[in-house]
Amino acid sequence: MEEYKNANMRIINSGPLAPFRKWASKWSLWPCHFITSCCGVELAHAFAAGYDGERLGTLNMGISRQSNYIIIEGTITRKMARALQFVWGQMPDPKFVNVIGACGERGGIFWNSYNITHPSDIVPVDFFIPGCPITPEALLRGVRATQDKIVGIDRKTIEFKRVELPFEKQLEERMVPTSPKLFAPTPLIKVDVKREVDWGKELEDNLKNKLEGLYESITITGKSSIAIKTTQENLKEVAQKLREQMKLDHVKSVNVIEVPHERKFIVEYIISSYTEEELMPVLVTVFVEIGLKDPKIESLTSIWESANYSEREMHEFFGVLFDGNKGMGKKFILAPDTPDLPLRKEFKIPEERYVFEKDMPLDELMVPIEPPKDLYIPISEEFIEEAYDNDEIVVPIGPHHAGSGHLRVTFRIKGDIIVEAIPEPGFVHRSMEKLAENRLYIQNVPLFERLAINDPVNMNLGYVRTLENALGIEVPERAQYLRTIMAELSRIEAFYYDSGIFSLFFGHTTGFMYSMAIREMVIEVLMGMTGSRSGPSFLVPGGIRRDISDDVLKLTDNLTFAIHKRMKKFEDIFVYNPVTIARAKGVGVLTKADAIRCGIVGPFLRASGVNYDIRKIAPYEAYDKLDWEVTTGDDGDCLGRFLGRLAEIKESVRIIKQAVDAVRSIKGPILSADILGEYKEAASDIKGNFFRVFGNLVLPKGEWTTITEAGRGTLLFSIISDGESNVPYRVRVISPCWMNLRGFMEALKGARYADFWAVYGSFGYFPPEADR
Amino acid sequence: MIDINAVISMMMNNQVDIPLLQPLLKPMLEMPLVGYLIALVLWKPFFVLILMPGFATLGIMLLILPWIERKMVGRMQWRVGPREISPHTRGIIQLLADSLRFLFQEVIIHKDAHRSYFLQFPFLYFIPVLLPLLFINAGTAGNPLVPIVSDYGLQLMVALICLMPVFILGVGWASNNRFAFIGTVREAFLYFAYEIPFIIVVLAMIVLYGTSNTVGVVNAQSGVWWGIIQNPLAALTFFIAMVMATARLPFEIPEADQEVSFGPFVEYSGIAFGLAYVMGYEKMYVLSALMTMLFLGGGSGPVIPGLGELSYAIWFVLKTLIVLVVMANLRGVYPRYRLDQALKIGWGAMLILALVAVAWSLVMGVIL
Amino acid sequence: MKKVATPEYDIKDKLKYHVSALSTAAKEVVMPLNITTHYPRERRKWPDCFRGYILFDPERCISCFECSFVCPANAIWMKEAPSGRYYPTLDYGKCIFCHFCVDSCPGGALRSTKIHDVAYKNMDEMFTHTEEMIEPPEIIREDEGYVEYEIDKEDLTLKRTKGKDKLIVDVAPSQGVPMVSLCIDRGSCIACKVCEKVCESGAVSSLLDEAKMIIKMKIDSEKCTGCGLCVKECSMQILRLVRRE
Amino acid sequence: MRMATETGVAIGESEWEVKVPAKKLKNKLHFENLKAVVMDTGLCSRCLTCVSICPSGLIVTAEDNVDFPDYEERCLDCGACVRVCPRYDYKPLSGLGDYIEFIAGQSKRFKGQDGAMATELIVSAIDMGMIDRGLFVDRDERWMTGIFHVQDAEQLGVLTLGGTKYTFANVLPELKKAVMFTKRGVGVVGTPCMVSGIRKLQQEFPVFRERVKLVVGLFCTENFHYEEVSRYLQEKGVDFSKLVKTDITKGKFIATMTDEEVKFKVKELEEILPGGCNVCTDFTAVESDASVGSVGSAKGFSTVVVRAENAKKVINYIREKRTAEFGEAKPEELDFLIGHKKKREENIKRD
Repeated sequence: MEEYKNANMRIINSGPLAPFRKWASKWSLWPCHFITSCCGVELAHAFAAGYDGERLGTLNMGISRQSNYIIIEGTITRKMARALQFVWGQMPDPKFVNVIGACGERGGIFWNSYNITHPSDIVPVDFFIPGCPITPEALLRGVRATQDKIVGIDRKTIEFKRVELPFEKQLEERMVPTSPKLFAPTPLIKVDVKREVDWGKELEDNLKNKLEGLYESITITGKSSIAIKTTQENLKEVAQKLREQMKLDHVKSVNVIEVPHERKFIVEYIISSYTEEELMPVLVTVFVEIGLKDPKIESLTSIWESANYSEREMHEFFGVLFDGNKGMGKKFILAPDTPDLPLRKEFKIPEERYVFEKDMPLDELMVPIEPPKDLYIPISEEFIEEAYDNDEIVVPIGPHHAGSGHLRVTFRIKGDIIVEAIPEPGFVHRSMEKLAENRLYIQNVPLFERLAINDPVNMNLGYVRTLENALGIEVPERAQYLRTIMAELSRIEAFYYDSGIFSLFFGHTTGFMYSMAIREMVIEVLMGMTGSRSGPSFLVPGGIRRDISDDVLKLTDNLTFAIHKRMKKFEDIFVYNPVTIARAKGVGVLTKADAIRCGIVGPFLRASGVNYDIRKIAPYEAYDKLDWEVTTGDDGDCLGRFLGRLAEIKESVRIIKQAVDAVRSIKGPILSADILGEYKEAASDIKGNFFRVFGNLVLPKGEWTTITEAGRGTLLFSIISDGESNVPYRVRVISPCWMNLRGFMEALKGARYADFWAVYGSFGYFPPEADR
Repeated sequence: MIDINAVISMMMNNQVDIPLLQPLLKPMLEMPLVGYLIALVLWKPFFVLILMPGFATLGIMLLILPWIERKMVGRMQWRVGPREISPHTRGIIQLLADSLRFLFQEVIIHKDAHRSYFLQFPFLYFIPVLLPLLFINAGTAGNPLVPIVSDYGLQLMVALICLMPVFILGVGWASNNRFAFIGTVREAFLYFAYEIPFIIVVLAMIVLYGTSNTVGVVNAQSGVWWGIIQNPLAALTFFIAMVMATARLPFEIPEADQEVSFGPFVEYSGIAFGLAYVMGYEKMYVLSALMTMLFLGGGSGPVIPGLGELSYAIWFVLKTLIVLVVMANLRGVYPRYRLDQALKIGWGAMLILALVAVAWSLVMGVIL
Repeated sequence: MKKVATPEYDIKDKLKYHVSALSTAAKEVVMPLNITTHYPRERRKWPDCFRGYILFDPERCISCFECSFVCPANAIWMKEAPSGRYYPTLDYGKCIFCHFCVDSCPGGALRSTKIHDVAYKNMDEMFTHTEEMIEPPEIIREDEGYVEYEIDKEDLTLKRTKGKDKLIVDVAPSQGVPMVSLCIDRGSCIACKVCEKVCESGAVSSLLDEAKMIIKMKIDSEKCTGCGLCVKECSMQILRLVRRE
Repeated sequence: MRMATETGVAIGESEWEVKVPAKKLKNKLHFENLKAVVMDTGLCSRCLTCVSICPSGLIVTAEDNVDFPDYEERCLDCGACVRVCPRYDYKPLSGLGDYIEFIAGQSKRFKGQDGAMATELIVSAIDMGMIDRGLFVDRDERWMTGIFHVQDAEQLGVLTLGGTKYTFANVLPELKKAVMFTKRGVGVVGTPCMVSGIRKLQQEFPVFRERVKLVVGLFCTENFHYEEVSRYLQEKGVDFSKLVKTDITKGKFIATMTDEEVKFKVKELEEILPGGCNVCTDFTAVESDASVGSVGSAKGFSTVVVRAENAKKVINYIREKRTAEFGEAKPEELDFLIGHKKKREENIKRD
């Protein structure tokens, strides 16, 4: 690696024209932005109106041949590592590499994931920029450092002053404490723990009649959640009945729980309904227990298409064979060289270390990872053969492509029409579910925030609410309102990121810049509240970390007025631009039936005409106290999806305005006393007691499932706790984008090649969120 | 054998006269060789073709225009564009740095490419770009500034311009890459979509002016009766056709970088890409020059005292620049049409407009 | 419930919207709503609560390991100082700036700065020893001024000020609830002295009385910092943290 | 563990005294005492009481022998191991012991070796809320033993829980964990040596007194090291993958496999008999709350010797819930084995 770097510098310094070479290279670093993960969001800001990296002559290119500079944004998964090798190899010399974000350095929060690699093992990295995610200023600092390096200025960007530590009385040689994590021995795992709630009697009876003799037990496991235990043989029939007679028309989550000491898998489908008004908030869990040896179960894809990809995922993670699903036995999310069945309990990931021994070599700080050697061809030969026989061409898009983030879609195109689109997610699969099983409950708060760093608060809220439901904690009113404000701000952020990408996909850079400028305003406010641009791990079980001052609330209030001016301009120049309308209208139509069948969620579902918004049907935080409306549409095409979200954002602004007005008059604690226990002083600011309050959370026994309306739709967290360990036994995350992927592919059928980007943008597909 | 004096006198009789420089030039012209040189430089055809608005101006344009574009689009987008390289001159030398960097960078020719063509086409491309300038008339009614006076000037120019896409097709074919192919095919489709209205419009103007001699064309737009006023429809169609022909947004379909990542040029790197990158701008320049000549009255404008005929050339370049800037700034306003939509526009609206323009010209021709 | 319909454009609307788009663009060219921060020459002024690089104050540290335990990225490893006590080291190659550690620190030994724009040449530099975390570090400052985003009811405006923005904010160090460790079941004590060995403040002491063959265990509640390590480590789980009266 | 998050903890004391056991060999570590007195003299029954209590957690079982690698520097010398070792000053127990009730029982819920009464007792105790978890010995397909914390009758669906395993299991170390995790109490099934180990723990430490609520002993002739017995059985032609259950009846060792049965005299096993068992005279787990075994009752039934009140409660609970049916058991049938084990007293070398 070192010699590569030197080689580049040698090229720069060679020949009589060296001064020109240096000058030219310095001022014309064109990054082939290697969007891999969260940090891509901040990169967008660094090159958008807020900071405008183009001032420094760095023009974002996105095509490897013409660029001479890679900015690697965060996690490089085992799949992505191959793309990285490709892209770096295709760039003409001399070329330079920066890594931004902790994930790309020593792994960051994903340091012990089974699916990441270290870019420094793959390409010669010139500069590492810390942060998670980094700030745009830090990114530009990296650019400056590279420029300095090119012209031969060698200076450290940060100089630490060493101060000798005070000598005190010598304590004699002592023991070091052990890990704070507690794993209960042979825990008892039950997904249907009965709970006494005054709900669901008639539903229970109804189910009992409908499923006469097909179920083993039907248990009410909490408010609006009910569990049906059945057998392998009856599963399909049960599903059939539920689908036809109960109108439970989509699968929210497919989950497998391995209980090695009981030699069994628990396979559960969490299903719900989009058509039955009163069943909408209900989560029905259908589960079976199957043996550990060659586990096999009948796939329910034929009944619920929405289960398709999740089944494939579970098959890949646990080796459970879903008989009848086409994707069995194929790689879907994982790379060929990631360990098999990674979510099995016997597969262990590196443990935390808390003590830095004397004169320990520094490379022990990093988990050694073998970078992938082989280069990996996704498309099967016969697939190509077949395509050519039918006089179609095969076009793979991504993972590194100016127009697709880190998703690979393989098209079969006849003329200009897409015949078939085969998705290949998993380029940002950072194995969150596995990591969560090995961390304290509170440590998972920042982890799950990294699902979608451009919609951080909602991700945060989803997880925290799950913990609160499990612990039965009531959040103080002031905190509720503040959380609502933040969640809506984050919703706006999410939308404007997506619309920026949407307009960029249409080659409309102005729309992108305007969106990012509006995000910049929102971020300013969020930063005032939380202290972090886009990684505020600010929500904690029971409330928020600290109270928010009135002048920040004033700022928020101003924002709700000021934002409209720039939104208007954005609409004038992009949204209602005739070309945009022409490109997006009537393209990628998802009919209501299709939308439900594919189980898509959130604004995209509403755009297809389903009135389903969790904030209304199962209100949380302060949403039921505020006056707002759900927005739906009937067209279900790209434009409908986009305008629907736009209208939703205007509602969000309304919500924020009301919430700010309300919260000013509400004084009081922002952390609930139930969770604080005896640390009552922390009621308005957790500072100083964080670990003592949250460090040893233990959830009650059973499964805890909560759905939240995130920026892009339903976010489902399902935590299985054994009631004794202070780490979750299993966490299942179903992110909106993951659920939307199926519908996304459905919408592509019959569209034109160029429409892929319209559909992509209209779904706001954010791969890190989908791949988890 | 050629009589050198005859040649010199021929030149001397056809000089660009710049009153300001006369006192300076007089003595120089007396001198031997230097005199010949000056004579050559100031010889109208040579001056127009090589200096202004010819190759030299084109070269400067290629360096300045992208900068102007980036700065103006930057302003449009609430940011600043290139700056830090020379803060006080607002980073005007940014393009110099870029082109130098391209020059010094490795040129990769991947093993599947058709090596010779892959390298030749970007260079060959200059021929159809530069030849049309032979017939450009930068002068005004009465005193033309034109290298070659030909009765078929316009036809020749159009013919040469219509040659350009062939080279782009060649480029795409040579680089033998999936995206290059797609981009090339798109280019080919567009080609027919815009060429026909384009030619018809030029035809309309020929009908209107009653001549296809570039001198005659400019003469026909004396005073304020510019072509754009005589036949606005034609002007509009011509402009749209121009935007399509140079693949600018909203018609940046062949080299849509999100969709086909620079289409034909996807495999080009280093100076080869540098050339491919300026292709578009060269074409823009030539077409804008043509538009200036056809619709904006060539170099007509108030004589700048002291510059004499040179001022016409300056007006001409200024008008061209305005057209260029307007074209460039469309990038900030419009997204990209889909291919089929662009074709629809080309074969539908534009063709109709063009035909209407012809009719209009006929009517005008009858009236006048 | 609000229905959103996608607009139907006829030729008239098309023209209208073409014009509006063009005019908007033209307006922006003439008088742009520029919001750019010219970074190397000027910085954005972050709020004081901004979570950046972390400083450490050994005087206030009680070596409770809580920062290390709570760190989601396991970036904080405790290192033994010459005095025999354990102090945190921070690896910016892992740190995600969630500042759980800062919020956890019961003694307020960790505090935040607004430093965040740093680029390292190699990863070894990213590991920060305890000695380096005490004094605020020097970073390259090319800025002559700073920009503040001011959002009023109309619009976002940029307020530019000459001079360098102060990156080291002085906030009052936090103080956790004072706790003390006590034994709640003397009978089950096996006098393994783990509590003594793990105690960072030397509050736990044991004294062997040869004659009576007994060990006197003692927790000096004056010295006890309530770090809770003994409570955590006691193999019989007979110690508890309770509020200091 | 549950640090200060749990509220209302009793305010404890900051000064207390702990008595340390006297050392037989002075100026030696306590563990060295233990080693000299118990392990080296072959008294160690591998009940692992020392392992369970050692605060350093470094006493391990290497090849089924209790060992403490580099104890010279690692040992904390607290003497806990000495305090709890049942064989440190060994008073061999024998006979039937005193009991309240002597009955035969057969569980209706569980299928075990015989009556599966040990399982029934623990599970009923869980059902009646006396305890919230019971420790069972589990085995993998290679008959390696592991400990299973049963918290719910459903978990007994794991078939490998029932049935006798004639190899040692680390019950007591797990008992420590269980005691730390439990909220109501722990029930445990163990061999006589383990039972006396537990009793020792209970008399030394209140924690165990409070939290170990039910101790079910098993009739035990002897127990084997896994390594040796597996080697031996494989020589005898026993295929572990097909092994269903092992049993000793009428002085015969019977290994039942899916297809065949291997029988041989127990006497032959004497050669691999561990030293600890060689000096063990307790057949009926005299100190337990209730002892369970096959001997002394009809086929399909298991003998239950109820010795303590809490066990009696459980039996009554079972009676009223009718989860098991009871029959007659004959104490005299035990006499042979009791006598057989009593003979081992002379193996104890007194010094």
